[in-house]
Amino acid sequence: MNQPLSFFTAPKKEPPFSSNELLAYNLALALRDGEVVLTGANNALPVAACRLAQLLHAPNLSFLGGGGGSVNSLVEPLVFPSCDYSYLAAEAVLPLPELIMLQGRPGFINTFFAGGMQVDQFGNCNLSSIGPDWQQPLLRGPGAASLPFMSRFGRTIIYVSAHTPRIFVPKVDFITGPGFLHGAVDFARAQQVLLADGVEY
Amino acid sequence: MNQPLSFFTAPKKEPPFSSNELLAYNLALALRDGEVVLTGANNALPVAACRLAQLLHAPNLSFLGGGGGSVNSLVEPLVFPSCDYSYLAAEAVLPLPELIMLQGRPGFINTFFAGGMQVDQFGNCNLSSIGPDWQQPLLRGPGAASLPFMSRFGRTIIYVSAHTPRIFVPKVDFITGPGFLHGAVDFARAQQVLLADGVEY
Amino acid sequence: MEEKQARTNKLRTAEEAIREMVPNPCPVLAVGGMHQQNAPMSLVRELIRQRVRIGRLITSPSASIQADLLIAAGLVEEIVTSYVGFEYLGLAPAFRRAVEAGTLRLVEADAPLLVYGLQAAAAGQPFATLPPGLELSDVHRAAPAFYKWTTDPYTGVPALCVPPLRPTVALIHCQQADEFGNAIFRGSVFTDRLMAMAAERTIVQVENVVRASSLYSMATQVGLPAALVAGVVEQAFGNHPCASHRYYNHDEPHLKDYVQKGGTAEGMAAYLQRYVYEPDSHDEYMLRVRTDTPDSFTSPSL
Amino acid sequence: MEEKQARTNKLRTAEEAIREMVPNPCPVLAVGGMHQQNAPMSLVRELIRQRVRIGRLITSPSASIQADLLIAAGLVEEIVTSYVGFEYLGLAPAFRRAVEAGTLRLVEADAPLLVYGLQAAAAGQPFATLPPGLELSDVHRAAPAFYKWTTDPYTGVPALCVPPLRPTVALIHCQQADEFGNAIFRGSVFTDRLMAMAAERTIVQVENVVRASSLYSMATQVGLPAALVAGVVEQAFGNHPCASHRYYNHDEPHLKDYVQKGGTAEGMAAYLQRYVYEPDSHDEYMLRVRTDTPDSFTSPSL
Repeated sequence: MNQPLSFFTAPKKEPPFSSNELLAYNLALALRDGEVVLTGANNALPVAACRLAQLLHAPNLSFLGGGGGSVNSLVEPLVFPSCDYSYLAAEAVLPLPELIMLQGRPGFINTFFAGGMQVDQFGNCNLSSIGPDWQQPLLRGPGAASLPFMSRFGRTIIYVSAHTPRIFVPKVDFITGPGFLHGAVDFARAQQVLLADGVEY
Repeated sequence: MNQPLSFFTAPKKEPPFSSNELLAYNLALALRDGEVVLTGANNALPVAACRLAQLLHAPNLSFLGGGGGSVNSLVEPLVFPSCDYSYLAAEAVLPLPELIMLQGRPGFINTFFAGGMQVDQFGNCNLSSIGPDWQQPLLRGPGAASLPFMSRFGRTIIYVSAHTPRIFVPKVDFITGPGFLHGAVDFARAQQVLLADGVEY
Repeated sequence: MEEKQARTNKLRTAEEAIREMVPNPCPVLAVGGMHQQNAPMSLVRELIRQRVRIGRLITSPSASIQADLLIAAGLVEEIVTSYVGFEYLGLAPAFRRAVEAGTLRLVEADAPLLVYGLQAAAAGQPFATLPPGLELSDVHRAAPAFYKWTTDPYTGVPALCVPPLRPTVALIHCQQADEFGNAIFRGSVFTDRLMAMAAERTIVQVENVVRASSLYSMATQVGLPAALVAGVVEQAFGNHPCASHRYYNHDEPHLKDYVQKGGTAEGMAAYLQRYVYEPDSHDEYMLRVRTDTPDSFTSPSL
Repeated sequence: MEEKQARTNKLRTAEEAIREMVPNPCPVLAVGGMHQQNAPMSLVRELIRQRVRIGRLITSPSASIQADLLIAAGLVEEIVTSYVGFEYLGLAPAFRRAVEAGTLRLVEADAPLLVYGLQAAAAGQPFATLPPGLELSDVHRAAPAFYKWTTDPYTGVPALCVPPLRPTVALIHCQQADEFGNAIFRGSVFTDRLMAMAAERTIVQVENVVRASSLYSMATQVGLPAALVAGVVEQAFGNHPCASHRYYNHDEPHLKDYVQKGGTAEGMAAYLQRYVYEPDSHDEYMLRVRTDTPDSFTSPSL
């Protein structure tokens, strides 16, 4: 209080949370009670968000935790591999073929978390191939997994940690996960894109 | 030895086996090592035959024991309900949807046990409807269950305990389980019809 | 942001579950259980007491009294089934009588129509195909609105198809569940899990409720997550006269009696009266069972 | 009547199983495991040592090193996959290099193509359909020989289809099996059971062999019956550097190393030399692992 606050002179103080914690918190705020949430691969942050939402305001939220098939896992501590055995400390475990079957079930998956090597202005995601010709990719990505089901989910929350023009492109080279395609007119279903810093558009 | 044998005077002596045991033995003789056998409903005798065959000459025979999904059940004592819990004392248990899926798997089911309200000279079985018009049945049977898969099984062993002209008809009123249809020419796959008394044709 | 609240408790009595969760008439109802096993009979009897009319009844590949009793009560307009009967105990009296009299519309099905139809509904697939050979049976010819042909785009040859079967409500049984609807199967799953995945809404009848916290060490045995279950009805011995895997066997004398006396319309009316309409509780029902067929209802041998 | 004989013992070493049961070239090979979990790496390394050429490699919806290493060894002509990568550890070095160089034919797939394709093969179905909406992705446009259109016979609208995927051989891992091939999954099943049901022949790599008699009280947990399994290979820690659910975690430092050093052709060749071609036994392999990345390979937390 005695010392004036200044960028240069303020004592080096850690914020009481990490940026990942802040991101998880913001993702949690976007989740609603009663939803069924699919967290996909690379899902540590979405899983943290789902658990937080359950504890805060969404006790009836259910989340599917990766290809291992867990539902409402207690996984503790959080681990990076989405199919880790520790996820099976859960309320239920579905075999993967059924998990994929239920991704097509009308109205079942309310919210999905996605990302991509490229994300465009209409929320399309590319995890397949960078370059003008997918048959001769400049950069080959890992592949589609379940991303094409984005068209059937209630909404998709896209979160991207690295905010670079290489990722945020006007138009993806390959639509792995369909967003609004070439504009909202193309795609009547409501979707939501939430950036890592919490800005929604 | 002193007394002459006669139908009327012979001492009333039980044969050392029941007719069901004789039937099970004859069914067992028809089974081969390494086969996968589907026993269906009403399967106590086929199950006894499979177990006997395993102990006699077919140690690699596998049998699927009814809708409960058991494989190579030890069920002891034999019970009449094909889906009884006691069947689950087994080597493996498949969920029913997968059991039905595997009935279509090329070459998987080698031998199936069938019967019917009507069985005709070409091995067609009717469990659906008796009468000239299936829409106005004189006698409505229980239904098809898995009988239409007969066309995909290696062979079907038809066993019928009651040998009456009502059951053995020239032509079934409704083909629930396809045998050779209207003659062997119609149906190239080898099938086998084994009567309750062991006569094969 | 919504207010903090407790997680929804889905426990209901049979009466509440049927009244709150099953529309009347119910366009498409699926009822679980296979042969004499795992039929949710408390829910079935409650459907009859509340006189819920069923536009289409979908069964497992082999149903018995859970379908026959609904037909006996005159509640079923159409049935999609591959088998209604009592296996070694005889034919299904009400089903047989209604089909022969033309008062029940029967969609003749085989097991794969039911399984692949339910799978297609669960998966959002427009239709499913059948393996070649099944067309040699007459079954598909008897239900041409269900079995249809299209062209295999890989070979150009015709392929026989079945449509999605999407129940409005599925009534199934499993052995245990927690109060949120996580459901545990302690024996065969039959098509019961599949019905729940296909249906818009599922009510699960269980032998007993378990603590949610007990599930975390056995999650691979939890067959249905809460998100697929709308209501949980706890009713010990509620499957009677059918079995509950691991809990009790079917009541063979009672079922024999049903098959025999149900052979006449009067006998069936008397059965419905004594075992469905008159008992004002499950305890009263079980008392009548114990009185009428004593010692007939036992635990399994395993 | 055949002579009485003992039941066939299906236990093999990895070397025997690959030599006796996998044709070379192998027209269609499926390899199990998902992300870093449950990949049958001992069998994969043995395939490479025996230089088994693979016409088409089919993966689970998300493969990692079990596919990448086969590609690195130059054995794969075509791959049908929806994902080859290392999730939070980075891209798959050999897969990426081969596709970018045009030396590997990639059939771009999504997860339902793999799952419904394998299901159709297991069921003998001519093809399967996809839920409407998936056609909005570019994936099907990139693999028009696999994704084809037909007409929904119920509505008349076009439906997107996938063909059956029938592996000649499936290589999968599960935790336990008996000597006859009854196989027990002690964690997630992923698409491994499904691959075995779809394949003409399946080899199962396990952590340990159990007595057949121990299965009778836990048959609902036996995921594959002996009739679907041709060979059983017992190899403790055989999944390394991937995990075996309930037995051990993946080896993160080792995988990181693979992703990084495999980024060059020379680095990959050195990896293959050190971890596949040189070790003349699994023990020798594990000794190198323990030396190169000590303390990196641990048991799971649950």
